[in-house]
Amino acid sequence: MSVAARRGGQFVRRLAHRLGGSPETGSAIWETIQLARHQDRPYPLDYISRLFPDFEELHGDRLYGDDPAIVAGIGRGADGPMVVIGHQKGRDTAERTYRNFGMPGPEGYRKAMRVMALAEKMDLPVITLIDTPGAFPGSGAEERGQGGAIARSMQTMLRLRVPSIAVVIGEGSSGGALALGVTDRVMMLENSTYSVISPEGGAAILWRDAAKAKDAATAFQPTAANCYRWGIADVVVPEPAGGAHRDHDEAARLLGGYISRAMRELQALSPADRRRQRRDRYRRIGAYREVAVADPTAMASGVDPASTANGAGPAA
Amino acid sequence: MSVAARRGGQFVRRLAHRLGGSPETGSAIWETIQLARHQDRPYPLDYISRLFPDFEELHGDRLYGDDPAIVAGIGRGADGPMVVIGHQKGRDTAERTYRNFGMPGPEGYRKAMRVMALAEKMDLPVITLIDTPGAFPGSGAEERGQGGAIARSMQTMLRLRVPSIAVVIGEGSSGGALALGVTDRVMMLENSTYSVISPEGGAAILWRDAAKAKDAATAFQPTAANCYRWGIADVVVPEPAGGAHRDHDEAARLLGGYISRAMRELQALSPADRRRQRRDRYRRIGAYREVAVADPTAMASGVDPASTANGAGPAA
Amino acid sequence: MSKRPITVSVDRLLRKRDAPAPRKLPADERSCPKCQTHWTSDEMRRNMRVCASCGHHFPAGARERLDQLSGGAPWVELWPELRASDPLQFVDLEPYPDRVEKAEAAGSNEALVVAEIPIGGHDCIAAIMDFSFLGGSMGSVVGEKLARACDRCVERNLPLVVITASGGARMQEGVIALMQMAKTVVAFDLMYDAELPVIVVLVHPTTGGVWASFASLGDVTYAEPGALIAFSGPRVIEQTTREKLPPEFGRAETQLANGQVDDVVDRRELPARIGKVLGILDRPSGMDPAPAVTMARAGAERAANAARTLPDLSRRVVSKVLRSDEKGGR
Amino acid sequence: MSKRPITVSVDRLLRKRDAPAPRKLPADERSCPKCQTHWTSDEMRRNMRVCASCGHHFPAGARERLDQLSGGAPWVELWPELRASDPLQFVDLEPYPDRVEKAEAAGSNEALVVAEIPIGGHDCIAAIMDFSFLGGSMGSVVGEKLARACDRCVERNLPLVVITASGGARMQEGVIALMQMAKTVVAFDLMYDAELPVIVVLVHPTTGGVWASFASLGDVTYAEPGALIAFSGPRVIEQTTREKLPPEFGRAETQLANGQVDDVVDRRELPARIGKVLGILDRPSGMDPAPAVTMARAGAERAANAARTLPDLSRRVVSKVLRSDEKGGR
Ligand SMILES: [Zn+2]
Ligand SMILES: [Zn+2]
Repeated sequence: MSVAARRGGQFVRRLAHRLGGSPETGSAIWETIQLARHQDRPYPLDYISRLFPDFEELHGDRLYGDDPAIVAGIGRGADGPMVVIGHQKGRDTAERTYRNFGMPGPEGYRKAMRVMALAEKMDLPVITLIDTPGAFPGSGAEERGQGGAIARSMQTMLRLRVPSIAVVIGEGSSGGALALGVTDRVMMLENSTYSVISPEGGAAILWRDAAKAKDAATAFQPTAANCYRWGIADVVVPEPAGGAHRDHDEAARLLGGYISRAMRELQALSPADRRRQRRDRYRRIGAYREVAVADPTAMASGVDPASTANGAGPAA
Repeated sequence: MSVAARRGGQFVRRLAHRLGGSPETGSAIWETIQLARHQDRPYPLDYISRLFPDFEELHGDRLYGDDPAIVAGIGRGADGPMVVIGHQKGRDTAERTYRNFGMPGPEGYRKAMRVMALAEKMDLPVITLIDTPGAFPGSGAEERGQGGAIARSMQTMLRLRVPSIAVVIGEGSSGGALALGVTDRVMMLENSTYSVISPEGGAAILWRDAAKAKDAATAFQPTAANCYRWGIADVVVPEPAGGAHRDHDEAARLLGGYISRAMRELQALSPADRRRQRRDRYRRIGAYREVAVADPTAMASGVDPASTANGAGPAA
Repeated sequence: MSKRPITVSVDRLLRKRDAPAPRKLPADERSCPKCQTHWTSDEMRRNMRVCASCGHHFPAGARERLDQLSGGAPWVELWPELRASDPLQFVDLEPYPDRVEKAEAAGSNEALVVAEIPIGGHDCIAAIMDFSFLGGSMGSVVGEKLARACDRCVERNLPLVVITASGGARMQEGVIALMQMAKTVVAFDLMYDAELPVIVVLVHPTTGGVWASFASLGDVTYAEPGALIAFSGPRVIEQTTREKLPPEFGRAETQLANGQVDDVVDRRELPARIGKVLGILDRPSGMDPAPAVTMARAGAERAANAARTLPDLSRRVVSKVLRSDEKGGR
Repeated sequence: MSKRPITVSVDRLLRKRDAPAPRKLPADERSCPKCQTHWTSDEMRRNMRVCASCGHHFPAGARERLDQLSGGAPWVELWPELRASDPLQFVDLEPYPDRVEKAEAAGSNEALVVAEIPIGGHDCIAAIMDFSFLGGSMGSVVGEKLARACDRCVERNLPLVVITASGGARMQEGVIALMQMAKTVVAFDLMYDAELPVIVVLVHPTTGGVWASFASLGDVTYAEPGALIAFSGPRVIEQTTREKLPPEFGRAETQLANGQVDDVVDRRELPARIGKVLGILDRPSGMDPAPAVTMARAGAERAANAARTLPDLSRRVVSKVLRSDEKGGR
């Protein structure tokens, strides 16, 4: 049995364990969050340098500025030329400050859109690597349309003719993460997380106490296994034993394999089919009840029984 | 003979006079420039209020701000719903200041592009009304990409699937004017001007003396008749006797008729045909010589005789 | 998705109980926080919950807004049977189902009400958010209702009018709520293909994931005076960056200057303004639909089918939350 | 367009006269304006006209740049036969034809030189502006050459590399020069349809109508250190707004911070960087062209034909300016 196969086998067992039976414990979830945020964990530029021997980073949104919290560029690897975009956090204090801890402003998302337009022109697949505590909360970012930038980034991704893959490589929190996540395939690294908000943010709002982050994490259950179960992630990508931070080369190699395979599947589809499936993928996500609504008055007046009429009828 | 026909006849004679024989004199050109800039001359909102009983002005580029030097919106007139965009100068001092004398910044062009995207979605024709001394020369405008905004506005117009008509209603100076001028049809009002730069700007650069504006105007020959002769304008639109400022209603009525007619012609074409013709229209503009270049060495080595080789060959 | 044999909906029952709720709540009778003028609930209602003295805009419920928009003409609510479920079995300071129950008890069935309605003589679909329902937060029901609203627009060739009021994604539905952002963008994309207009009105407050998804993507975008419009709220920004924000931060008037909205429109003028825009963009009927439109129709149908074939996920949830309904004695 | 029976081109004659011009002009030998180091013209040439002490970038001619880009490999100039004409019979402080004549006498044939050239082992079309020819101003010849360059790229499936240096539109050609802005955008649009890369390098200075047209529309955009990149130059801005601009206004480094360029690249690294990008974007040959590509090919052909069928305008001009040539004794 090869090392790779053995590792693969271990991964399948790990994933099955996480998927099976009882939900993950709060401690297990909290541990995953620590791994997802580990400062030695590979960041986009770590994967890029390994998967794309030739890579040219591109800068600027052509509108206002360049946002170092997002890296974007063109690279050529095993699967040919691609556009790669990712949240870059920074490893030491100086770089973290420079990169604003991976929290983009509108310029970051607009740079991403600008480079997606290049992908569209040149018919290059788009890979996004997601790793952010969220979009930056700052007054300048708001003045320059943070909300619209995120919305339009999703819209741009949704309309791409080229194949696209998003990989959550660390923490994927809030709309700031999803802005780069509307793709044909969504992958999550084994120890990555995807959540509506960071545990600290959720704790501050729901528990009114940021220190309750662990409680929030337990409640959000943002692990890859759960996201896979919910249909948010299509694929869980194994990490080297102990986590991606232990072996960047191996982490990149594993991810590269998953990207190659998915890319081959996607390239077999027409642009129109990809777009259709992409739409359907997101259209489908949701959990709701349907309760029966009886409305004799409405029915009597010939209105769809699944509807209620306003003040005009005697029922109001 | 109806009044309109008589007026039409007068106009044809005026135009023929201007087109025929010797070039217009400097004084005649200078007079036209004064008319084009007359403070009582109708501005876009004057035409809009007359041609589009229902008009809703839209604001903002969704990126950074709203530029009052450009008005843009959706209107419904005799030819159905349309998108209208124009440079708005302002009539009194307060409005002139507010509208920055019709000199847009990048936000103005980006608002125009945003509204063109709406036209594209809703399949609405685009009308632009050009009247500007040029794009605003300011450091903020430069920081936010004035050049790119103008370039991309042209690119956006060039790619439109919907029909488009540009009308130079006053002074059309420099790239700031052309940014709204890349359309299926270009019309110029009888007393409007279209020029590479304002006479004052040209005088300052070429004569090194802004007071030489009249000399510059004489040299640039920016009148509608000349632009028509050069193929820059497809149509010259007559103005009421004495100029459009004498009778806004009549000026709007005349322009409306020309727009309706052109729109019917354009709507008979497919989007692909319109785009093709639009491209060809601009591809064709230019005046150059071709001199014969004999290069016996190059010919001997089998190179295209219309080419010259660099240092590699003995000819260098 | 299976329908449970419950014959009377929660909000119907509630309406009977507190009739004529939600038209008249005790909270309606109050003095203006800006100018202290006192208004009776009837005066408030007649002035569309705008202070007649100073123009302050009070919150308004979704159904009341529908009455305002239609000018009293009848409208028909669509899909009131869609209700929140609890996919994460989420508990913060209290369980999510309890929060939902309380919110439903206050008279709304969800944070978004969709209706077929005439505005200024133009038939359209309106999707109106209700901040009073869990802070107008966007969970699966909001996403699904908005998606169906767009499907319906495409099927019937109708424009969409959206009024937003939201604190953002509904955290109690976790990452599933986050994904509703993408789902609403998909929904608006069908409107794009179908060449149908989308008018968005941002009311106080429109923040978080709603502002960062469909609320930003209207063809024409208005805001009510004083509405806070932001991705991150002022408190979060002040805590993170230690900036001191001015009171006008993120307000409708500021966002107009920022180029983010087309105009700030007084609520009392909204029906007329929306009607005017619908009139301008109205298409001659009987026109051949463009190929994109045909595509969008197929897309809407397929999308609706796709949603119906989904999830053991929602099934699981259906049973779970209905149990809590039963517990509540309904 | 008719070719006149002139058998030797102006620049050929000039090259013979001052051989090996334009390689070695007396002006090349000079001291660095930034650090005062003195360089011989040979040192300058070997260091690509970059000061080896302080990195100051001196101006470089178009043909020298082609040699730099190709690393000395042969390149073939295209359409040197296109020359400026005088459609407006323009006279400012001196007649336009006299200005052109002087500029031609200094060794260039126009403000844009187009060549087929290998860069880093990748065949491409290069379009290089020459500021020394009437301030690199864009007239009809620049527009036409750039349009033909794009046509050629589409015909041969080649990428385009553009180096810009320009004061803007050539005023002496009036509104016809202005229209070259649109013409170059059309040209780049064919490259878009053909899915062919466009790399733009902005060198000092790139201003006015060039920055406001094709120079802003590269897929990848570099700038040389210290290059001024602006629509309006600092002097015009200071005069109009009475602002006092800092020395870094509009400089490459500032424009990188402004998000307007992808990187500031030292001239000595340009050939390698361009070669790298061309390598990344190189497509496997033998691929079926996408429908857009086929369309672009047809477009390029049609556009070229359209241009050839034009203008009594240019005919008029041809005779006019050739007369001035004859007057000059050539
Ligand atoms: Zn009040
Ligand atoms: Zn030096």
